[in-house]
Amino acid sequence: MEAPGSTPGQTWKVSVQAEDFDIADEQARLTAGRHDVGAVVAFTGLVREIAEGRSDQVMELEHWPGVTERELEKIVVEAEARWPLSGVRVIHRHGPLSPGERIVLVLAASRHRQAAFEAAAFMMDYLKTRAPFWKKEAGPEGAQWVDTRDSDDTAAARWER
Amino acid sequence: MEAPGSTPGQTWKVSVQAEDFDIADEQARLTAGRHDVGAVVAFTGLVREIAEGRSDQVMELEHWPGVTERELEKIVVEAEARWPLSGVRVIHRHGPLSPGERIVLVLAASRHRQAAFEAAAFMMDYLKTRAPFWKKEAGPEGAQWVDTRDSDDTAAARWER
Amino acid sequence: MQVLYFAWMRERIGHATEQVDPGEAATARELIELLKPRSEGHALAFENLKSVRCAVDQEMGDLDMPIAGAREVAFFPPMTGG
Amino acid sequence: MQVLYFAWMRERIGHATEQVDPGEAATARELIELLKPRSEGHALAFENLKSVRCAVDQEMGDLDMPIAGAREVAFFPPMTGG
Repeated sequence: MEAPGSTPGQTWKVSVQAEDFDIADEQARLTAGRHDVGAVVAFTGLVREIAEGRSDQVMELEHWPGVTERELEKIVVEAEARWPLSGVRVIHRHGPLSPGERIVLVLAASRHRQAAFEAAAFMMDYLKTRAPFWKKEAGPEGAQWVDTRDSDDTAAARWER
Repeated sequence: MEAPGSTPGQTWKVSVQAEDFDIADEQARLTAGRHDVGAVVAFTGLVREIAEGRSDQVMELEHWPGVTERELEKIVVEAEARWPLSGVRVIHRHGPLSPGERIVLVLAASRHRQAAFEAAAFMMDYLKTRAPFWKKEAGPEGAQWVDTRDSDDTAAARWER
Repeated sequence: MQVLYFAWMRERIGHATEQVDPGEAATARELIELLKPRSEGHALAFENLKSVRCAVDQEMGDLDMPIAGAREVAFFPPMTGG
Repeated sequence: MQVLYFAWMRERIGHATEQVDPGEAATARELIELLKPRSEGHALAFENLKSVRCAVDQEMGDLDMPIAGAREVAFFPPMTGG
């Protein structure tokens, strides 16, 4: 199967980057000059500290350069096929991140709110189980790889058809 | 029944204002200094033009001062009772608004994404049918009040229990 | 008793508030029967009760809500915020 | 054939890539049987196959995916992004 996300012109919808992002800027870019967008849903994922007061922990995000972007683009293309979207944006950060920092942004814009809500939830659910990222939490006592949550598989499975 | 939202200290969660808002500022305020928030869902509602190219239309939003705020606070309290939320924010604008302008912001922050997604969708669905706002669209040929959408009642009904 | 109107109900009736003696009216629906004959605008505003919502002392309810002792009853079309 | 490892599989095995002759191995699962005896790290990495995902020529699949003619097979734990 050819990656549908690799269509020229698609790439700007997906970014994998070390830098932080500004949700207001991203949202403004998605709706700029448009008067047919009624709803934008923005999901932001943040690094949580593992236990209370353990903000000395650092999260290290490993990914598979090139493949990660393509998998994210596939998710975007799938969302656009399922819902009438006027705009989509996915940004995922990599590298070391501290508690409270932003990890991921998923934006879905549509005429009506239900499509925007569903598409954003769908992209997050798929991203969790399909985009090649692996989290490692490092603190003073050592580092460990984060386990998958079964609930993530369940969440992704509800979109299967 | 006493309005549960009128608890002192609650009021800052809800604003009804003529001014625009900044989604990044609002989100930053909600998560400032916290390391237990893993997910923030931000819903932004925008004014759509009625028909393509009809951006000369202006939307006028009438509301019931005092009661609107209290109804929005009730919705916030209800959301907080249903989901484990670390923060909630609702801003609804009134007055004249042009196509492309922001009307409403609903923010829900939680440890995990499902609670944030559900709470934000719930608040929007309830707000649509329970907060005393009325939209009037005015263009060169005159003004007319916006009709309710049946789908809004259906959307609100799915949360009844 | 103070009666409030919003949106197109206010426009049809021509004013936002009026002072009304509810007489024997026990519910919002019975109050409407008293209000309708007041003017053509009132009759038009209350033409289709499926499109009329109400609040008694700022508490949302349906048209069969009791109004006994209420200081304020508000009538308005279905809400269209968001 | 190039074999890639990520996250704790890479750490257990001690390197991110290695050159492997797949021999008769027709699927990723059969390839794993060839890889396991290479070192203690390999054996440990492939200890529990429920926790092993794979991609053949950068296409995600399950362990029974055919690897005939593939230039690259990647092994990694379940993803934990987002």
